[in-house]
Amino acid sequence: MAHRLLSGMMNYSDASISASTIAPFLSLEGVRKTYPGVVALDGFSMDVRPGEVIGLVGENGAGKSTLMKILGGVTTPDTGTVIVDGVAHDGLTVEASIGSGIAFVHQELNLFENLDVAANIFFGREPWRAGPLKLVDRARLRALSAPLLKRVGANFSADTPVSALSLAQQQMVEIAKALSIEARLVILDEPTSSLPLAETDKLLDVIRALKAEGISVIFISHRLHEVERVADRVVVLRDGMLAGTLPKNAINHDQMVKLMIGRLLKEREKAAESARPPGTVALSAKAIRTSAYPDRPVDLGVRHGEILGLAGLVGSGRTELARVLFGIEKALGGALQLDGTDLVLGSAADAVANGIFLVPEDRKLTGILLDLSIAQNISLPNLPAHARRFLVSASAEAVTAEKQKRNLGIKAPSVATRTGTLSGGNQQKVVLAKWLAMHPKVMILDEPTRGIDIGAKAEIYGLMRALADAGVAVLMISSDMEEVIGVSDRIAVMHEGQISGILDKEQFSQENVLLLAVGKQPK
Amino acid sequence: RAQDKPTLAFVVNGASDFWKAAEAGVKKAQAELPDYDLQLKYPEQSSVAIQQRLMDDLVTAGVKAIMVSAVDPKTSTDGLNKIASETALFTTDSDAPQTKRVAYIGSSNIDAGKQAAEIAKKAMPDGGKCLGFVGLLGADNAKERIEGMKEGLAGTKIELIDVRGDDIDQARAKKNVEDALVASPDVTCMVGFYSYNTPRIYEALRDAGKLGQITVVGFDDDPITLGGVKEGTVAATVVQQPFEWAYQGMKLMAAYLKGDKSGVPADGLIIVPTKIIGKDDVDAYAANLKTMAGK
Amino acid sequence: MSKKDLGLLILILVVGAVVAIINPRFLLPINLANTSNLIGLFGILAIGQAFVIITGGIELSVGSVVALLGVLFVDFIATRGMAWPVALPLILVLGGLIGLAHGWLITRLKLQPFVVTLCGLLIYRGVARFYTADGTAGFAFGQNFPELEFLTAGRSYGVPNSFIALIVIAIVTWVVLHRSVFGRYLYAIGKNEEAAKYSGIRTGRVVIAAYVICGVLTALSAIYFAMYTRSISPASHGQFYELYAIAAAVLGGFSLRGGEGSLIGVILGTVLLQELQNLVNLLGIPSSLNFAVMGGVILIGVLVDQQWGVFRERRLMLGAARKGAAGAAAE
Amino acid sequence: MSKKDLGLLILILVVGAVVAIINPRFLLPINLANTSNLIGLFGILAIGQAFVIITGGIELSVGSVVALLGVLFVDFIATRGMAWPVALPLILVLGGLIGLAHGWLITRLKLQPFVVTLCGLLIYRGVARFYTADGTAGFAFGQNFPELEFLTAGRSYGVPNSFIALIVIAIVTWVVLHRSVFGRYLYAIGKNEEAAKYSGIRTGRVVIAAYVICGVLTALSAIYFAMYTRSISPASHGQFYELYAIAAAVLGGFSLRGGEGSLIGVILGTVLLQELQNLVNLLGIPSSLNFAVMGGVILIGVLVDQQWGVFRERRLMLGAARKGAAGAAAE
Ligand SMILES: Nc1ncnc2c1ncn2[C@@H]1O[C@H](COP(=O)(O)OP(=O)(O)OP(=O)(O)O)[C@@H](O)[C@H]1O
Ligand SMILES: Nc1ncnc2c1ncn2[C@@H]1O[C@H](COP(=O)(O)OP(=O)(O)OP(=O)(O)O)[C@@H](O)[C@H]1O
Ligand SMILES: [Mg+2]
Ligand SMILES: [Mg+2]
Repeated sequence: MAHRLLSGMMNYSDASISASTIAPFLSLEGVRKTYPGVVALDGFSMDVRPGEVIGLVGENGAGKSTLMKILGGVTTPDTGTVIVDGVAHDGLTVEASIGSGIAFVHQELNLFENLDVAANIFFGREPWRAGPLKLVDRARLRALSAPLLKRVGANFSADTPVSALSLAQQQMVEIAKALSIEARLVILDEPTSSLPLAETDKLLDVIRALKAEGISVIFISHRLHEVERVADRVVVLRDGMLAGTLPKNAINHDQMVKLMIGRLLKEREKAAESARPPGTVALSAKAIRTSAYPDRPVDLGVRHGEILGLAGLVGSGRTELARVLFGIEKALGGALQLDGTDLVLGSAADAVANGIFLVPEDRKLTGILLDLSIAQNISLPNLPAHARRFLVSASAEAVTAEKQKRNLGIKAPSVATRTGTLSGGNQQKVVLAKWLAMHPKVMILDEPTRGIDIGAKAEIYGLMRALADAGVAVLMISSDMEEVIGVSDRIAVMHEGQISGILDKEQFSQENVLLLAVGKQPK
Repeated sequence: RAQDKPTLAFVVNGASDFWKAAEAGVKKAQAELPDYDLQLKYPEQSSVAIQQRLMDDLVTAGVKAIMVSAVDPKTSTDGLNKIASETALFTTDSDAPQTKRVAYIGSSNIDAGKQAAEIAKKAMPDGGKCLGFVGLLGADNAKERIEGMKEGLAGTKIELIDVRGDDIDQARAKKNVEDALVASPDVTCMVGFYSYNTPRIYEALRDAGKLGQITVVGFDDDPITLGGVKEGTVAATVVQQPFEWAYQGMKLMAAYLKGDKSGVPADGLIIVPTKIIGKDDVDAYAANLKTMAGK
Repeated sequence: MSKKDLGLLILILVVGAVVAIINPRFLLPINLANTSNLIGLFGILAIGQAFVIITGGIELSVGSVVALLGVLFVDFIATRGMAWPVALPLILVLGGLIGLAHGWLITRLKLQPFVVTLCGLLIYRGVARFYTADGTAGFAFGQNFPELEFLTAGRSYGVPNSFIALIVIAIVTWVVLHRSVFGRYLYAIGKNEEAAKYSGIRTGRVVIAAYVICGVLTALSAIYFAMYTRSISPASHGQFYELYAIAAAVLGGFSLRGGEGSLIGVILGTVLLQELQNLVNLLGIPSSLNFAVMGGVILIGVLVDQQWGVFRERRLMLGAARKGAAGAAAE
Repeated sequence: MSKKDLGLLILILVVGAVVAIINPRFLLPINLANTSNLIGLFGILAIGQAFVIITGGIELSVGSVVALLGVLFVDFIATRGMAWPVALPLILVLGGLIGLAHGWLITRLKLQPFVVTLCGLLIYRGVARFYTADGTAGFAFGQNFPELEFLTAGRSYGVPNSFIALIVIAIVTWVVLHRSVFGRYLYAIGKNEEAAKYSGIRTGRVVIAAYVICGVLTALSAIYFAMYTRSISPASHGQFYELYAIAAAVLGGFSLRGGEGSLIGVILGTVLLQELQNLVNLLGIPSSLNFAVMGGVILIGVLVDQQWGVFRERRLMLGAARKGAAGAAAE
């Protein structure tokens, strides 16, 4: 427990001293981690100094999450050392990591649906009353949770069951949890991937506040502008190796991209302009009511050949609408029409049969089957087409999958690789690939670039545009303002379960989207 | 309803065809005892706890007298005494002499085992090796029958070399016979100690084409067993008379409740002897069974 | 008390009222005492099972453990002359060790709970039968243990002491499950073991502790059962008791996926099951239908609970919709 | 054949060799035929169970269904004089309907498979016992059905026809499980039902189909069992057969979490279990140890398999690390 002693002696309150002169809180030396067929990290080294905000960027599968998992004690490196407060470890355990003051928001959420928010925030560190049974001090638990929730800008109370929260709200709970630890280093692995603008701003403020308290932060994001705004130093990973470090004054978008992918992107992550005038309405919702907002009917139509962006604040009901349009959930009322004819969806299978596809927001749970191979995931929705007389043809599956792997640039040893071993971004590409291999009429994408790197984002935007140009109606739900404005042909904005307005191209502005999102009229 | 007539219950030790004859006996007694409500109760499992509970509930429901075939009479003394203190308790099938039961009516399993030995001795004057099959090796009736048979065979050239249990799983009962034919080719006689064991022996032998080559000694009166006896492929079977237990038992209880204790002998034992049914008696026995069942 | 538990309680009372009307002897103190005695015995089993089910596990060996430990207990005090104040804790420790072994196999060697405890079901019964050579373990005539018998099969003010034991155990375990840090970990592990591990919880230890608690409670109830029947034929004693315990937990709102259920629920589930058995006997329903009645009621209970949940959700939504519509009209 | 299946096969052969050395009569054609007959009966049950387990479900009512349908079949043809070519398909349809009911309750009313089939276990046995008023259903002496008996209990060239039926069923179901679209859906649902639904699979129908298949196969094996024992006491017939079926599947590498397991595995699992039962009899081991032997072998089998998996994974990882290091050095 030597590092415990050292940490007691360290005085890291004077963050004013130039960062480079302070001994690092933590450093990694020559860390290497391999998985069968993959080298995730290849002799990587870096330091983290007290009170420093490090932006960690890199393409999907570059090894960012692996690196953080090593710091969190969830995995151990094959070789290399982790040095905390001058004490070298071959690998940390979860307990050692938490004991050293490392707080970790995992890329994939880790909450307990059957407990309430407060219990989740202090899970594993419950305040308890003295006694043999260690009874939880519930009053104190609630009292301690409330300010944390306020700090992350949550609009729900500490005794809400987590099962009632949307994905974004759950992410806020995760962040509050990290803040609750008397942490010296907070690791945020893509905390903003499903957070809309206002909440993202709050988070960036929180990061700045942490820094002011002398707490270090490692911030992983594929939204480079966020990194630009908050990082003191940017570390770029490429193929498990250090591609470069950018000091505060050298942090800019193009530099980061160049280090990440080895070249400059010609066009920034933006879709090309529409090549054709929008066609007739493909899928339309008439007075559809969903269980999230049973009293709020939604009217919306997506046209052939357009990308309709759907913006809104957390919990505005977009995901719920998408689930109804895809037949997963029954509408409480209203009607759907596809190309002018009435459409009744009893299940997702009906939607798929009608050419309506959904890329869901929670890929781990609903997007893909982690235990199946890439090829099996891609063929799953269209299996009869890959079969002869009821018997699945593995070669037909491989052909389809190879084609998609090439087109989307899925990074994997082969199409027979288990999707569970892919990085988050590559998993997302597999979800897309399975629908692209079929012929969509309407493509609904719920946060399609959640956790996707900048290069792949550009590719996905290109794909969406190509789909639209081929006459597909694309409905893109997104909480990323730049994306919504950069990609859409029209933007519909949801506010508390209703469409508060639809913007045409000439009305596009961040301000207008935000005004509609809070229920006001645009300028 | 049930309350206006005193109820007498006959509680068996588990669901088995064996008790169908007792049901007929209860029925016949009921016809002669219109002032009583007679019931025959099966516990849903052959276990002490469940039978005990069944009797507790019967007492609660106001039953005036119970005749029970206790699952495990030797060690259930206290439980049976508790019932005996609340109602008139009789035992049947296997006795619990240490309890405060009024009387026992039934046969002696030891004697039944000895009769089985008689059958074997008669069928195999030159001696031989016997293998037994039974449902529950640990049950009292099984142990007593085996013991009786061993006693009866003592000093002869016939030997009961092993008894295989099957936990009342009929598929296993049959497989045990099949396996025995393989494992012990020198066996010349097989004994089915429970009512279903003899038919399983019969069928396994038939499938193996060994009917008639191996002496079969049976217990009870399963139709297949009786058929085998008639055919000559089963040497003979030892039958108990549950019909009589139930019929006589019910009448005894009714009389006892009226205050007439003359039917209870001093030692409290009313033995209805077991009988050997051989080829010559089988037709008459089967006919009698039929009339008893009222078919 | 949750809505779910309340529903179950109402069901129990309604069934009781109907039975009492048909046969008023149902309410005789002696009948209530007999039934609550069995509620005590099965309730202790069911609470043990609940601890395991909460973690998403299952303990199928309960019935066989009741047989094995019952045989050992009776053998120790009746045949080997061990003093019962020695034998009793010894049996509890043995129960704990069985739980420890199961928990160890499940958490350290990563075997599935169903598999481990299924093997336990087979092995312990086999060992029990072998131990007595398929005979019966029981007390000799006149062998008495007054204090032990008072504690296990006796009554205080007409209430069976086994039932009192259940109440005490239920209160303690309620606090543990619903108010303590350990209980919270159990629920969390049941829902998402991976996440609990990431939070630095030694999930292995917590799960092992759950199996040990189950083992100890099962051992305790094995002693109660042994003193109730006073005779144990290891081939059949305790058979299917795991199903009773699981059924009680499920009726009480536990999910076999883990992370759900309340202690009050499991007790009420036990009460309902015993009430049903009592009813079959009291109303003169053929005992062959006993199982069918039990199965039917569990199914209906679970179904009603499930459909009631759906119905309430829908009504809530409709209510909201109407309110919303009214609000909109007023604007 | 997977590594797992191969390991099981080797285990079967080794146990067989040891038994044959101790008692050479083990290899007598008649013994092999007797044992393969039971392998046939239990194998059909286990395959049915496998279909359900693949989806992450479980079917606990198997034993009771074997009793109920067996009673009905014997009653139909022996007592009611129904022609067996009518009764046989009727029973299969009844089995299918039971499966349909279970599947419907599970998928449409969202009840847990464990709960639904546990209730089935209780209800069907109760109904069977009630149907015969706790008596035995059996054939009268000399009642014969030559064709039916040939098909169910007869032999062709010394091989029991039940075993041949198993082989045919195994081949068909192997293709269905491992090569067909339906089979892929089953695995996908077992791995992640939600994601399968989001891929446009009608998961409800697929799961129902799995339960129906299980029901029909169980019905078929109920007929085989009825013709084997020729007499059915509904209180005990088929008791615990669900455990045999589940144990066979688990031994054969099925995970009760769903989505894992191969058909060859479940057949080998059945073979091993029957070999063990045969061994107990042939080696003269006390019958009371039958269960204990079975439990012990399953536990050891699963343990070895598990530890072997861990070992192989570790070796693979080390291999990868070493290769990686060598590659790095070469650069
Ligand atoms: N458990 C595992 N088994 C096998 N391979 C793995 C495993 N976890 C990660 N990998 C591989 O290691 C590499 C690095 O993955 P990692 O998750 O660290 O990427 P990342 O930089 O976080 O990407 P993203 O931005 O997409 O989240 C990837 O190629 C991935 O496929
Ligand atoms: N399973 C659920 N149970 C209860 N409430 C839910 C559930 N899922 C969503 N909600 C609630 O429904 C509302 C709409 O959620 P939805 O996920 O559709 O919003 P969204 O606009 O997609 O927001 P997000 O950006 O969070 O995905 C939210 O208030 C959310 O809390
Ligand atoms: Mg990542
Ligand atoms: Mg959403």
